[in-house]
Amino acid sequence: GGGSSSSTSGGGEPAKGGTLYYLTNAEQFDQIDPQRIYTGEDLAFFNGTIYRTLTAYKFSPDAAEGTSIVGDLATDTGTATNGGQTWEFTIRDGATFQDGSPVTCADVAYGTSRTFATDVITGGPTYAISMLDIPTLEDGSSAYKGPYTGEGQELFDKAVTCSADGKTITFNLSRPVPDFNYTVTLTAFAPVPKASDTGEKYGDAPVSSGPYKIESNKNGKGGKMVLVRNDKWDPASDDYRKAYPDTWQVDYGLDVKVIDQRLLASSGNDATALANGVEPEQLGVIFKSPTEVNPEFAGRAISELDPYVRYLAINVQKVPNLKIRQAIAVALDRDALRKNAGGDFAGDYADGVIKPNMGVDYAPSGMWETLLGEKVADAGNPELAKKLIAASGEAAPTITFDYPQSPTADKAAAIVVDSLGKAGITAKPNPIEPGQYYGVVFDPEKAHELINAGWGPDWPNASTIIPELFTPTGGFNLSQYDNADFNAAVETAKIEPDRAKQAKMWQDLNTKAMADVVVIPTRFGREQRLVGKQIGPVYLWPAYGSWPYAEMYAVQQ
Amino acid sequence: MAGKANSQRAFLEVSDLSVQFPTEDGIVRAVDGVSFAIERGKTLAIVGESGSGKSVTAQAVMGLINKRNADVSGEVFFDGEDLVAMPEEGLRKLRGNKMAMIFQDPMSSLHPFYRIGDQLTEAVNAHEKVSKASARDRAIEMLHKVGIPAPAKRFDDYPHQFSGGMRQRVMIAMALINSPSLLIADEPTTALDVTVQAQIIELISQLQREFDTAVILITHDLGIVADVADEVAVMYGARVVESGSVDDIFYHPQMPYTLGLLASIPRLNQVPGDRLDPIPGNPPSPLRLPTGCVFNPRCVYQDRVTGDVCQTQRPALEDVGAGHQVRCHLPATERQAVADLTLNLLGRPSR
Amino acid sequence: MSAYVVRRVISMIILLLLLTLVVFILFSLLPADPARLTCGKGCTPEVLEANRHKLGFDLPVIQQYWEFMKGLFVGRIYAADSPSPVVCNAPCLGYSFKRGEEVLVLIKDRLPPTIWLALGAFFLWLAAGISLGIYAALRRGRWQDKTVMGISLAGYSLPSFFLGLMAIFFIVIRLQLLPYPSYVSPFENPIQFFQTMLLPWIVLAILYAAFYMRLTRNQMLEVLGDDYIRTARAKGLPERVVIRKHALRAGLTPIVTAAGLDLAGLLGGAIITESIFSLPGLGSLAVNSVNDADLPVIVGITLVTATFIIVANLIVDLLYAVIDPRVRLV
Amino acid sequence: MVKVALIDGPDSLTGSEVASRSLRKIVWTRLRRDKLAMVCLFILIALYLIAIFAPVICGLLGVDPYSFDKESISDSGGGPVGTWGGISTEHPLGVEWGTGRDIFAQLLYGLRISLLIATTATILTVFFGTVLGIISGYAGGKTDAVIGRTMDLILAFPFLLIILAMSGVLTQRLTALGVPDGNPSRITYLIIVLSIFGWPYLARIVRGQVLSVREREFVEASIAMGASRYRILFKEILPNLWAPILVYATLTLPTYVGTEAALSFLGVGVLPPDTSFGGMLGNSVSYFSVVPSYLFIPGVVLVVLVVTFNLVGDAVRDALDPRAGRV
Amino acid sequence: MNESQEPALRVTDLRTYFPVRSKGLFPKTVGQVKAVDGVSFSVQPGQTLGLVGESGCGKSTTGRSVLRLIERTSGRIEFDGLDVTEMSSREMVPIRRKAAMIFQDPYNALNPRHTVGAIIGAPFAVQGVKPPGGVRKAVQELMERVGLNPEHYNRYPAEFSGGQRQRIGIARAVALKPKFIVCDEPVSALDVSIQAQVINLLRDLQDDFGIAYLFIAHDLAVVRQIAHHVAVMYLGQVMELATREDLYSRPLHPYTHALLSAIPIPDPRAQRQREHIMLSGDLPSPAAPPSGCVFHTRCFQAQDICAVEKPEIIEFEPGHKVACHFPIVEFLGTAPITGLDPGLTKQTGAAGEDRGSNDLIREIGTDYGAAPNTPIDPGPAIWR
Ligand SMILES: Nc1ncnc2c1ncn2[C@@H]1O[C@H](COP(=O)(O)OP(=O)(O)OP(=O)(O)O)[C@@H](O)[C@H]1O
Ligand SMILES: Nc1ncnc2c1ncn2[C@@H]1O[C@H](COP(=O)(O)OP(=O)(O)OP(=O)(O)O)[C@@H](O)[C@H]1O
Ligand SMILES: [Mg+2]
Ligand SMILES: [Mg+2]
Repeated sequence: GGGSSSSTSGGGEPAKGGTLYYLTNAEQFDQIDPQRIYTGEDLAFFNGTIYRTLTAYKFSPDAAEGTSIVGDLATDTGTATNGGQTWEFTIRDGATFQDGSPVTCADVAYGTSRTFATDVITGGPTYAISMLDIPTLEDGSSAYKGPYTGEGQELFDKAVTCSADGKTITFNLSRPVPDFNYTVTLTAFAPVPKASDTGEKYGDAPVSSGPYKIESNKNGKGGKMVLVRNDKWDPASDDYRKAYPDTWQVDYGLDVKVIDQRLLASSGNDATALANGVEPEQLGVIFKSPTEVNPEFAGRAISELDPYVRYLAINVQKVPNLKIRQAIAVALDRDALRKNAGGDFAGDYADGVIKPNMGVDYAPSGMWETLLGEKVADAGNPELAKKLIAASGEAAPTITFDYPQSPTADKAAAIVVDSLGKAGITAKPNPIEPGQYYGVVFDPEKAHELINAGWGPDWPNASTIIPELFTPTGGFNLSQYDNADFNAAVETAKIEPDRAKQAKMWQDLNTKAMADVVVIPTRFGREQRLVGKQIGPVYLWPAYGSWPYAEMYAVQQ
Repeated sequence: MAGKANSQRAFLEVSDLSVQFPTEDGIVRAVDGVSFAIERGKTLAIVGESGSGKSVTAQAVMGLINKRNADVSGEVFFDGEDLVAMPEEGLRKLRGNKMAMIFQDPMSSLHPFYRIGDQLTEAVNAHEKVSKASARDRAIEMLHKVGIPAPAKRFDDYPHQFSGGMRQRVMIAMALINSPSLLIADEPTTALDVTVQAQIIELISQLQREFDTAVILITHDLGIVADVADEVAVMYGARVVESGSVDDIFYHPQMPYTLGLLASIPRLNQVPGDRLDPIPGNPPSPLRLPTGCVFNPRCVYQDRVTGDVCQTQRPALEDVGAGHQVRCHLPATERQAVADLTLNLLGRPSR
Repeated sequence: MSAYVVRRVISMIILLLLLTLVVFILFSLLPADPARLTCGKGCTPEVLEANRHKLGFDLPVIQQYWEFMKGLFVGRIYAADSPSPVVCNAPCLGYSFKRGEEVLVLIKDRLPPTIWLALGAFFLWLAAGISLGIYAALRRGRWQDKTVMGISLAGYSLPSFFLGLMAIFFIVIRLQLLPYPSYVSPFENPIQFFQTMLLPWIVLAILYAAFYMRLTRNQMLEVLGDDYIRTARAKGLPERVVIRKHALRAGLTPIVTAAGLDLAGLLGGAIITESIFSLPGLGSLAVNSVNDADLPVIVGITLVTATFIIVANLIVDLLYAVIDPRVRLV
Repeated sequence: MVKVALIDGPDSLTGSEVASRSLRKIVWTRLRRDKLAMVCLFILIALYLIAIFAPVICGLLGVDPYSFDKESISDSGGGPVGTWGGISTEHPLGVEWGTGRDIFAQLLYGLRISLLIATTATILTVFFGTVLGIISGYAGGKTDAVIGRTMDLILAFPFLLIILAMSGVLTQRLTALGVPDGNPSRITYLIIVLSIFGWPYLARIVRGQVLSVREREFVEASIAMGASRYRILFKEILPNLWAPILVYATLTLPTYVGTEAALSFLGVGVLPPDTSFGGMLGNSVSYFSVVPSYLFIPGVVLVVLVVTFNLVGDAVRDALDPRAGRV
Repeated sequence: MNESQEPALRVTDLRTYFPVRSKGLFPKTVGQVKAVDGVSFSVQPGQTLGLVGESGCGKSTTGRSVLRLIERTSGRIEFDGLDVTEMSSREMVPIRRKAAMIFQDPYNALNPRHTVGAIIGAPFAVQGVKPPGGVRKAVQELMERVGLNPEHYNRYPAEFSGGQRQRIGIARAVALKPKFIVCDEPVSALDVSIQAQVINLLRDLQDDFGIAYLFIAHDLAVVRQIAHHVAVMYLGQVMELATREDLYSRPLHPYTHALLSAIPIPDPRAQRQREHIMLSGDLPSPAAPPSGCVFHTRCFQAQDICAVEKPEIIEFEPGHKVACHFPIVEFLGTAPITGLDPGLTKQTGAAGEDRGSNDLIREIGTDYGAAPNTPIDPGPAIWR
């Protein structure tokens, strides 16, 4: 993968004890309910602290190792039978909830079943629904309606079964899913004790199975979440988590500038504070170059490729003409966009939606070399775009660019407008309040031709990218792309048990989508982070593009 | 009287008082060399048209002209002390104590937010350390004196609960509460009805007798002057143009302006329905007082003066009899003739 | 008097009802689908529909309004027909699914910083504004007057965000006199509280004091020309008493009006100041909710703020009667 | 002396040297005496001219606010190359972080937009405030009550919040109504909301004035002549309201410049690639500890604009103050 | 006076009440101010009716109601025999050519934002009248007529003195040669020296154009110089209505007596010797007028019945109406109220002799020439 680590560990030896501070601009976690968590950093944080999952990613800065899995709640990474259509996991001895009761197969099954209550448990990944062998109704929804109504419970109980001793859980899938053991790294498959389930409000007082438990949580600016040790957690049952600090404290709603200032100063408690981002104006202070940290911040800062690909989705329903889509892609000044985002610091030019740090699934798509007829410069080629428009048989289009409003995004929009304008394409910027953004662009009636977006895989398999982005059943198909051949190829790839073959298939599909200019990839994102002086290890965990929370410690004084 | 340097000073003696206001449009000469004098127990009336400087004169005497935005010069001897030269603190001690003032508009002269009683006792406390109770007693007694029925009850009322006449009585009570020896009443009845006016004028005279106060009564109503004044000063264009005893002014006026004034007032003892005899023209602006005699643009007698002295020379205040002074260029004989003519017209005996 | 208050309260309530209705209609126009926002990455139409139903957004606006009003008095249960209904107790200002919290609770949480900010600034600006205003009036036309008016001019010419950013740049970043502002409760750490509130207080106070200086000065000039002031001087009162007791009290009414309404407005959150100094008050809650299209919160804040203003109006009117005995509340 | 009684002819005028008292002349003569105001007026006119001719000026200087100068910004981080935000002969006030667009040109174009919005919104505010204020004050009764309650309602709204919240949808509605998409509808939106939330203040003032003016006897005189309501409202009363209206307008304009800047700062400004002062200041937030000129340049221009407007407004107010000069 | 002629104005039993409203969202009428309460009078063409009374007694309200500037509560108003009471404001427009108004405050009555030319020309514009030679010429002629310099056509009211402004108002009022003008205290705000100029002007205009005036004033001395008939008002009601001669020489109503005696005469000797009737107290509020005779609370003649029964206005003698239970008849032919300059009194002839002669001295005597010491029934009033 791209981001060779500029610094891998902080200075000093790990020590037990102390408090680690997590400073964030957010006023709350999106979700705390395990079945509803769906963002990388949150998955990493809660998986590292309170929710154990059947399997989990290894801790390593290395792209390959850091995206490989080990058993966590399960004794190993599971056993597939039936061509990958049936998966079996054995639950470890000694794993308990914070009340001391043992974690059983039933708890995992119950947790999984909650995903089906789509009217209560919203927002989380829906892999359980799409993969488990439960029939769908005519309207496309599952015949099982979750544990609250109990409708279709027998169907679920058939799909997910427990052994008599409660130690072994079996998932019966509707199709082969060769990497289902990766799927269960998601906390959506984490155990929930049925007795403690409060439905919608479970996130307010979730039951921990990890080394920490929530002592208090107060959302909003000035609010904080405090995690203290879960004394019922048995280290012997968990060789995955190190659980060094005594306490974790999340400080919500801090101004990004404040976070930077505090981390730069790193005084007092801030010495053991971390955050996940640095404002552009501080980059020059912390880094010599995108790959080199200034000496005074050595061991405290990282600049790594993150898991995300930034792209502009083209709504193919609104721009059906391929030549026009090509023209848009060709005209776009990706160089200016990248500069605006921070140049080298912002990442590398992207040629598809699969990123090099995905490992086997990545291969250059050749998008900017050959796919568009000729090599396209990073700064765009308005002349070629004009030619493409001429060849399209249509007039130069007028398109609208949807993006979540922010000062930087405004400038990016200006670049889009300007560079497309040079090719005769009229682009109109349409800034949308960030919080409302996806609400708008997912509505086919409200979304426009060009949509700003970014995507990271749920686990290191392009099965969490290509189908999501480019098929009608995908959850993130902003392009409204619906190509029968493509869909069929995706289905085949999904169930291909041979990982190498599957990778090749994903690579081809990636290239195909680029050739069809369904999206214009602009950047393989890179991100910079800074921590306090006495915290380690400092590396970006490739699994989620996050801190390796379960390994982190306060340096011994 | 005024101007006689070595004579005994009167109780209040104003000499050569001038007040100028620098304004955006130029310097306003509101009062220009005014002199007069008054003894205790006597009433001096100052009459004149609107804007002739009556109020400013009174305020200058009281030291109420803000010296920051006005030039005050001349002398005001009050009981032997020069008020013009006196520092503000000294003046403050005199104001409301040895000298008091009541104003034209009783509606707005009382503070609308404070109780009548508090406003009265405040006047007491400003000059004397007395207990609350005795200040209150004095205030109630004073209210009683000015004819407020049930004063103890009205003590706690607010000004808006009083009628205009009542408020003016309160003002008088407030002015007299520290038994001043000088009371300046600036058009105290202009805003009131005739029937109430009569009551107020009567009240002032009555109290004047009781306290042996010197009263300066400012008015433009010659009827009131005739009613109560001992001495009269006629002001026109920021100057005193004629002064003397009330009989001098009414029966032996010497200045054409005084004559014109007397002739132009409709009187109840005049032929009904007859034409009136107005003074032609309009009063001068204090911004641009005419050169020479301030009255010359309106004076119909100036052709009786030889030369253009009326237009060029400011006439001096001239003694024409015991305490009777006139500011006019007309030769003495002409003045007398003119006065006789007018008085005949008015049906009054000439001298 | 009490009849007056009752009548005023009734008309207040009517005004608030109207206001809520307008707010509902206005916000029903918003493009973002609130249901979509609570439905994460893998959202399906049926989930969307279910969410919409749960949140009550499938109802016609007027009915949503009705539900809302009912909730205020008897509380409200969202998704009553679902297995996990969300109960919002009376008075229910709504429930933010985005934040998983009752709007009332959210607002209550955010109120303290806003109140501290508003009160601190309020006292500062009143003290500075009124005293400087009087000072300028008494020295009308002279250099002191011109200086004060110059300051005032600068005060109301400077946009608050510019002033705030300048303050941060010079005082925090360059001179490092104060830490980078981040709110702590005064009960937790009074010193840090003052350190962080100082700049926002001053910035807000400068903005408002500018206006109060002018207002006070103009009022004083007006009142000082009034007849009863002349009366007070003629009584021989010391100038200090004339100014403080007679002139100031008489000129107070517009100042009280302005102060009451301004304070009420601020209690609704100082959006810009709060966001510049990252204070966790109502204003920043408002902005965040707008960004998140968190409708119930926006509606709640709008109502709370409007209530502050309307109540302040009433209080100001009642204060009039205290200040000015001529005012009869009928 | 019979002559006394007969003289009754034309009077000599007093104070005839006082300049003719038309409103315009009063204001103008008094303003001319105020040196500071004249300087400010001059600056203002200059600013308007600069705004109107911004493209020409930028053309002459060879800068424009839209073109990206990638050479002028660093490849790492996107910051401007050189000190003080990249001030150079090419870019007199430096370049924008991340794009290399010229700050000077942005400033001129921002001025254009600010002045356009503030001026138009002021005109609308004054129009609605005046008309509704006059109607409310003169008609009284139910009309007055309806307008009055509407004003109460509007004044009770946390308007910044509403403007923020409604910007997207209302801009779309405007587009649907035929206002051209993009900046025209955004600018229209700003103008409309500023006017909607602005008119009640003026209407209150006007109403109060009407209440007092209509009690003046010349109105009654006009009725006694048989004048129509139109004549009374617009020929008799309105001319007496110009003073407060003018004062309000001159003081509202700078407020709107500031408000528009604040709204842009909060993200409800004009669309990229255009920008206004507020937008520039908003952008500066991320960088100003490194490049303070991003904060100072638009900030200072904004302050100069607002201060000069306010000074002129003050001077107009003083010039129209009936008590002025009465010390 | 030609009684058979249709009066220029006839007012019958005019009442104008102002509702007293509470403030707030739902205002209620909580009372009434009976500003004018049953007033009747008429004015003959070319004649002047003086209307006097204290402040707030309803003079202006009467004047305004007559011109239909405020809505009356009841009563009948006729111009030139034409009943205008029920006319709509549109129907009133042509009528307004015949009736004009002059106001008290010479500044307020002129729009400060209009030039003199525009102000005086307004009646032409409003009524759509095109005078021969154009409006400007007509206006300048009017200006000349009222004694203004026609060159000042383009000046603003503020550039004129009070007297001149009043002339502007007069010029405006007479512009369309009305038959009838309501003059609401046209000289009260003027300095004495100017007051006389304006009164003379009004009289000259009356002589020239034959205009009838309703002349409102609070100063009985002024009214005496201009009015042919005088009505005395108190609390919205006419107390006494008579010819000038009758009213000043033989006042019947105690209130008229009090008013006359309260006016100080600018003649020190006469003034010193006058008897003064001092009314106690102030004018009661018209919102809560006293029962019975509204004057009884201040009347020195009052007896029990006065508090109970309201005296109707009756024609006590031909052309002399009074509303009083106890009119002061015994003073007829004497001058109980005013003392006169002793010097003058000596020359006075018998009462009533030679009235109308132009002999100034005798004329004065006719009014007040009697022994100053005639006893007066002592009432509750203060006597001097
Ligand atoms: N503070 C001031 N500044 C400027 N001019 C002033 C001031 N006070 C009074 N004047 C002017 O001085 C002149 C005299 O005013 P003053 O009040 O003494 O007149 P007055 O004789 O009392 O008139 P009135 O009968 O109307 O009360 C007037 O023209 C007035 O405008
Ligand atoms: N529009 C109105 N609403 C309510 N009351 C009114 C109104 N106009 C006049 N009044 C009341 O009616 C009574 C008579 O008023 P009016 O103005 O006719 O008196 P006036 O005799 O003209 O007095 P002045 O001499 O003061 O002009 C007064 O008590 C007054 O307060
Ligand atoms: Mg005066
Ligand atoms: Mg009147």
